[in-house]
Amino acid sequence: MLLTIENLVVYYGAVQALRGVSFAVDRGEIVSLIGANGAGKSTILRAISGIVRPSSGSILHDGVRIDGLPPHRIARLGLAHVPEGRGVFANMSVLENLEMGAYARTSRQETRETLERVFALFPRLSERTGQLAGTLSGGEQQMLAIGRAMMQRPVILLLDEPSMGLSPLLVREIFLLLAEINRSGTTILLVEQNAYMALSVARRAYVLETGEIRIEGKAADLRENPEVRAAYLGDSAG
Amino acid sequence: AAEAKEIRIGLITPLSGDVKTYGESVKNSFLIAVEEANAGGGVAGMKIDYVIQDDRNDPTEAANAANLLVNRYRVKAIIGAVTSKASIPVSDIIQAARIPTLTPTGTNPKITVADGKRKDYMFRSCFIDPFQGTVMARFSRDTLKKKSAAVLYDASNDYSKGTAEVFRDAFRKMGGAVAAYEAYGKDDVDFSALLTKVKGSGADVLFLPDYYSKVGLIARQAREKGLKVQLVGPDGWDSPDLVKIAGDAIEGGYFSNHYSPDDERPEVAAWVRKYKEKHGQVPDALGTLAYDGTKLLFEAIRRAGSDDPKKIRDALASIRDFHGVTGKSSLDRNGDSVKSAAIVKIEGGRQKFVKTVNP
Amino acid sequence: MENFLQQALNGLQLGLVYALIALGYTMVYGIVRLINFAHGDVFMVGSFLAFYAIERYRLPLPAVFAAAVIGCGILAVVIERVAYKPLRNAPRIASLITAIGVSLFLEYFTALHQVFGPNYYAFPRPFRVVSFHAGEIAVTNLQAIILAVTVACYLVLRFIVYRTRVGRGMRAVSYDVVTAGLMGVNVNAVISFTFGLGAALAGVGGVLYGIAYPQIHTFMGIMPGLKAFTAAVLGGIGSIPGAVLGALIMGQSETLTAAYLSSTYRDGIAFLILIGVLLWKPTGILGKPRAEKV
Amino acid sequence: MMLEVTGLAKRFGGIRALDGVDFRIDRGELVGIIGPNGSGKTTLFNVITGIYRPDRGGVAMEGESIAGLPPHRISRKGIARTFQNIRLFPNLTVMDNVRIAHHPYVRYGPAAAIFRAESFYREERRIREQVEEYLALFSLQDRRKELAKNLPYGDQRKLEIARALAACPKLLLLDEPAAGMNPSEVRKLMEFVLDIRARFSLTVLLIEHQMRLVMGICERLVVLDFGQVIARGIPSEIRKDPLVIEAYLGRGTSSNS
Amino acid sequence: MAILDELLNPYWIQIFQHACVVAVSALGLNIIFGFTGLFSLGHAAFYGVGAYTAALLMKSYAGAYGDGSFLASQAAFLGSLICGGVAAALLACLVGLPVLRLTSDYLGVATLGFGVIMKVVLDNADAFIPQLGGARGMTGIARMTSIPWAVLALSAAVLLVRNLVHSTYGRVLVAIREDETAAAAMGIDTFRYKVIGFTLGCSFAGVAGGLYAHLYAFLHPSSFDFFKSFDVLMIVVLGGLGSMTGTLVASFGWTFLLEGLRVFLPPEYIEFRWVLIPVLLIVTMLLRPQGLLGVREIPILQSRVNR
Ligand SMILES: Nc1ncnc2c1ncn2[C@@H]1O[C@H](COP(=O)(O)OP(=O)(O)OP(=O)(O)O)[C@@H](O)[C@H]1O
Ligand SMILES: Nc1ncnc2c1ncn2[C@@H]1O[C@H](COP(=O)(O)OP(=O)(O)OP(=O)(O)O)[C@@H](O)[C@H]1O
Ligand SMILES: [Mg+2]
Ligand SMILES: [Mg+2]
Repeated sequence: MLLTIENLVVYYGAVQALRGVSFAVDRGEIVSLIGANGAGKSTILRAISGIVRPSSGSILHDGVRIDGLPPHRIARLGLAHVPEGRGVFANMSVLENLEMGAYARTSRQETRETLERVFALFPRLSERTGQLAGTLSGGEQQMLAIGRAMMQRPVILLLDEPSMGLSPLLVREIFLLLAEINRSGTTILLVEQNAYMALSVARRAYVLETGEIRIEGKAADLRENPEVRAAYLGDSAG
Repeated sequence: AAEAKEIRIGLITPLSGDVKTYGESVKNSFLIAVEEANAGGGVAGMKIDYVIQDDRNDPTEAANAANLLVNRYRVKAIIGAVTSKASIPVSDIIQAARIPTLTPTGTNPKITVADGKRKDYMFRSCFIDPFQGTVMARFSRDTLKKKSAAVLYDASNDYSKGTAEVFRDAFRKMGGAVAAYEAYGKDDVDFSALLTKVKGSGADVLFLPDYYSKVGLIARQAREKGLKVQLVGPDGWDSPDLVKIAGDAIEGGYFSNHYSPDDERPEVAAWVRKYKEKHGQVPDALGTLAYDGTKLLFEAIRRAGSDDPKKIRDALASIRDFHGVTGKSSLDRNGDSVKSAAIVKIEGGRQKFVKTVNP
Repeated sequence: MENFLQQALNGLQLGLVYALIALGYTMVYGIVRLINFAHGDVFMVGSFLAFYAIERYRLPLPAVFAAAVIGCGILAVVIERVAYKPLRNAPRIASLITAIGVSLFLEYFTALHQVFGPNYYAFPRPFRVVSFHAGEIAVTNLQAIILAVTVACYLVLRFIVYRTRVGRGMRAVSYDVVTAGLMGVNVNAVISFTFGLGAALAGVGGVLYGIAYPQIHTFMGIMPGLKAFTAAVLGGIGSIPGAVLGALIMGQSETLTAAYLSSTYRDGIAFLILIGVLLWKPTGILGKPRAEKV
Repeated sequence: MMLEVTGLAKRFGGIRALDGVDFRIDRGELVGIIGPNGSGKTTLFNVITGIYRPDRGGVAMEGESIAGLPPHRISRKGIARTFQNIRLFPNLTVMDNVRIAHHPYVRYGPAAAIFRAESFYREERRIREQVEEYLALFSLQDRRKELAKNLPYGDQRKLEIARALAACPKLLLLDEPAAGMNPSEVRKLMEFVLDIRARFSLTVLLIEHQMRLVMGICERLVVLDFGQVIARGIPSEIRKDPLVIEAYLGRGTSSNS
Repeated sequence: MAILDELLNPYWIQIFQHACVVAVSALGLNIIFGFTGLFSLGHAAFYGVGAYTAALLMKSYAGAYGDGSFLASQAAFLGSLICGGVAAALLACLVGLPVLRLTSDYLGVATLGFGVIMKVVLDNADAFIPQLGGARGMTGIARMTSIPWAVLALSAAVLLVRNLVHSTYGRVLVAIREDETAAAAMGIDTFRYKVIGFTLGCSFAGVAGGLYAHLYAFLHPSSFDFFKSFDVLMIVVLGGLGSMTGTLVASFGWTFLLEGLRVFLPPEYIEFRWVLIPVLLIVTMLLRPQGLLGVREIPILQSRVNR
């Protein structure tokens, strides 16, 4: 297993956001986490990337414990996190944002190549290299955030609601893109509200409810699960 | 044996903040005077007990300190405060409480007389602003034969401002011209603009009424600007550090002082020796004034022969021709000291006594 | 006219010293959004370190600079760790208050006899100041040195911030601490480095200031600190050229006010200019407004 | 006629965020605005509500021009809105968030407040009852004392709408109300929007990317691209419009998203 | 008995009055900064304007009324306090109209600048009105402030803030602090209310200044410089922004701490007083970054209509 989470418990002050979550992601997989608002999905990603400290439990990357490490150390291990709300550097230009993605990388050659690939995937970004990221539209910012994460050339990509606020066209493009990124060897852990998409792109999925994993299984199976259909796919029949 | 009687007196002085250094020389000198008195069996048969309070050179804190001394420690007399802006609020409080108080160094006339009313429990053992200004104006005009004067002063410091005004008016009255009269702020360190102005004004004497730390800076910058005027000033110049800060830029300057450390009188030599022994340096003017002031108060207590504040006050008011380190002084109707000034020249990096001027 | 040029030259000298302090303010503010009121006092410590280096240990000038730079750098890093870092996630005003606390502490603590002492000390000149005359105008070697050192510091700083990796990290941290961490930026190291660098410049400023206005005491940092901070805001806080520009304007406004109006009004006029500029450009002359999309 | 926008233009530096937008909405309509990311939808709201001044063009509310007025004046003409990235008063209670929006309708002066005149108590009681009504509508009554920032995301969205309603608008602008909601939550939201429209006789203009919601409840759509209107009409037509498919919907099954 | 004796000592009574005065001024800053979110670093300037105005009026005209009877002089005092408040408010309005267009730290710097300018004006005030004394300070002020006055002023201030805060007007101020754009979109004329909040808070400072002048009977420009603005700011933040109880606790705590150290610090350590104070300040802030009381209030200061 590339990423193993065991019994993760996280508190925000007095609020318990995670109540002992365990799951694993294998190398090369796309795994989805779905769940209602406030279920704790983002918290899991934040704990993995070191932004919040779990109060108990462990996180293993390639068999090595990484919980407790500061975010920059985890990032340098090859985990890239596209946070909720995108987290673009508002007062840096688009190009500078992308360069920030390559902050921890040393090969210039490699960086240039990745940049070209990002521009090929998001032509809009290549048109706007000089614009301040804070003035981009919501969708443009999402592209930038994903592009920037790609600049990190991650082993594992942690994505928090990448489709939020995007046009239908872009949503599809982004999911196609995720599949492609995945094919080229990057493991993806995806948090998503758009359960249709999440379950169609992922191989396996976990359903989270109030800080606990309620259901897990193959994505295809979950799509047929009546409970999931009723609660997360808005299936009135279910 | 019967319990020795004690008299408790207070000291208000800045022991923190940016004039802490003055406050400490006052405290040191005060303690020497107290020690001497107690070693000599006390004053009028009473041991001196004391309480020291910090005023941080802040009027509110000074008032609180005075209140504390008067109401909580029930002192019978107070020395303080050091600066005028701290002494004025103190004077109001002790006047209301009828506790005789003597400021050794506060020069603002309003400390003893405000709005035409004499605060009859308040006294001072130093010159008031007008005196030194007049002395140095006359010296510049009559002895140095200068025709045109420039004055630089600190507008936020009443000692500086008051002395400057008096000098200006006196110098004019004596037929001199005042070619430049410029103010600066308390925290200024760059005087080049003012000095460039002075240079352009053609003045042949520059009056610098301020403490040595500022004067040193100004003198130094004046020299670097190529300014060649006679420098003169008041007692604020008195400190061994002046020459250290100003270097040879201050060479040849004259200032008025209460005394000169190389004055031949034995009191002076004894005082300087004693202070040096205890604190490793020559006492500055404020310290010496505080020593004299404290002794003056003790003299009054001795004459009163009691710890009754009213009697001490009356005794203070009647003191004439008190011999202190800083010379002979009397307290006038307003409780202010009337005393002679010494004119001192800086020569070869040392202070040299020139002459005495009487009021 | 000559008089005016001479005054302008005086103003330049003052402005350049302010610039060194202002750069530290602007960097720290730019990165952690903290008005580091203790910066002026770090500058004071720099002066005192130089004072001891010269007076007591008789070090040569480069070593004097080194002592001040290193001493201030370490002090600032310690201050950051103790008083600011624990409050990084607290409301911003909390660290402003600790900054005021640190400032008071440095002033009053160093005034103790066990530390620097309360006196006004004469700062020994490590070299003779000589003036050269061009017509009526006098230029000193000191002014030349101040100009050279300040320009050099400015260039080095620009290089670090815009051309190096740690500089990029600094800018990323300035925009979003959390995301910067996700990019692999060691946030704590970068913030410490920023404080250290800012303080190092203040150290240089402390030495030059001591040489130029050779009298030091433990409360000496307050006014230059305040003026430099004002200069940084005037130029657009967070902007490196802005800090220098603001400082130069500040130096000129003070000197020219003293020359042609009255020295008592120099602070007043300086702040009037500040308010005027802010009303015209609410984020300072070269300051960029933070982009906020509604 | 509720709202009429004519030739509206707004640039940011070199970017033409709005480039001659025209449309009108009649009383009681529910109109959707769609368009690719960055096509100017939010900017349109910002210009209508006075947060930005238009460079050119007019905005008329019930026949009266409001272009260039400050936001609070426009709000008082009966326009309320929500924000794409929620902007509640985070450290205020749920109750207070809603009460504030009612401020322009409060009928007691500062003196009455300071001296606690009878009118103060009367009015406060009235406001309170009204606010309770809004909260009940959104099932937020039990959370009335909680701080807004401590609410779950979905409740924050609801609270923002409640707050907008408390400003007693005639025209309600919703900027991506369903963002971050899962499909089943979106369904509930749709019913809800229809419900409040009827209950408060509102005219609603909404921006949304979730086609389910847009196609499900909007009576008319306006499609923006590069700051220009590229299509308008009823949903079933828009869905087939080649320009819209090209720029926005893409050529896939549209039922999924 | 001994304790009572100690507490009734005129010294502590004076400090108590001072604490009341500080609290009134701090409540004003709490309106400005705590409730409305306007970062003001110039509060002491308005305190000073109130102090000088009240003192000047009382000094110039009290002769006409003051010598008459006790009641007449008290009435004159009340009048001069109100004038002090009004003068500070007028100036605040004048300054606020341009300056309140600035936001956050820039506003702080501009108000700081105003404080510095005001200090320069006070230092040179004797040039226009000799009675103000300029840098030499103003003397000859009657000691009118007494326990009843101090307590009365503080109670009035507390009551006013409490009633205002728990009304629609108070909620508006807080909304502006929380999100100005959203508040404007809700139909609130944010600029107008910012000016009102600022002016109101400064008028508190003005009244407090008047009380201060007649408590200490001496005014000096250095009592109103920017350091004093920091003092009030520290009090408000220490107590907890937006908490009236906190402001009261911190005002009294701060004043009594400063003075208490005089009495309780061993004499050989007097010079450590001002070393200890910043240390205590830093430690308190580190332990309670949200202020001593956060946003909590004692019951009588809570809103009744809210429950
Ligand atoms: N900074 C915080 N402080 C306090 N509580 C928090 C904080 N962040 C999250 N929470 C709480 O923790 C719980 C889990 O939050 P989290 O953001 O992980 O949910 P989520 O599943 O990502 O929801 P969403 O779909 O809305 O993004 C929620 O109850 C939330 O209110
Ligand atoms: N304040 C601003 N400064 C500069 N450019 C801006 C600003 N606001 C918006 N823009 C630009 O204007 C264009 C339109 O932005 P807008 O936010 O209106 O798009 P949108 O249609 O709401 O997109 P989305 O659906 O992604 O929210 C974008 O290209 C954006 O970058
Ligand atoms: Mg989330
Ligand atoms: Mg938008």
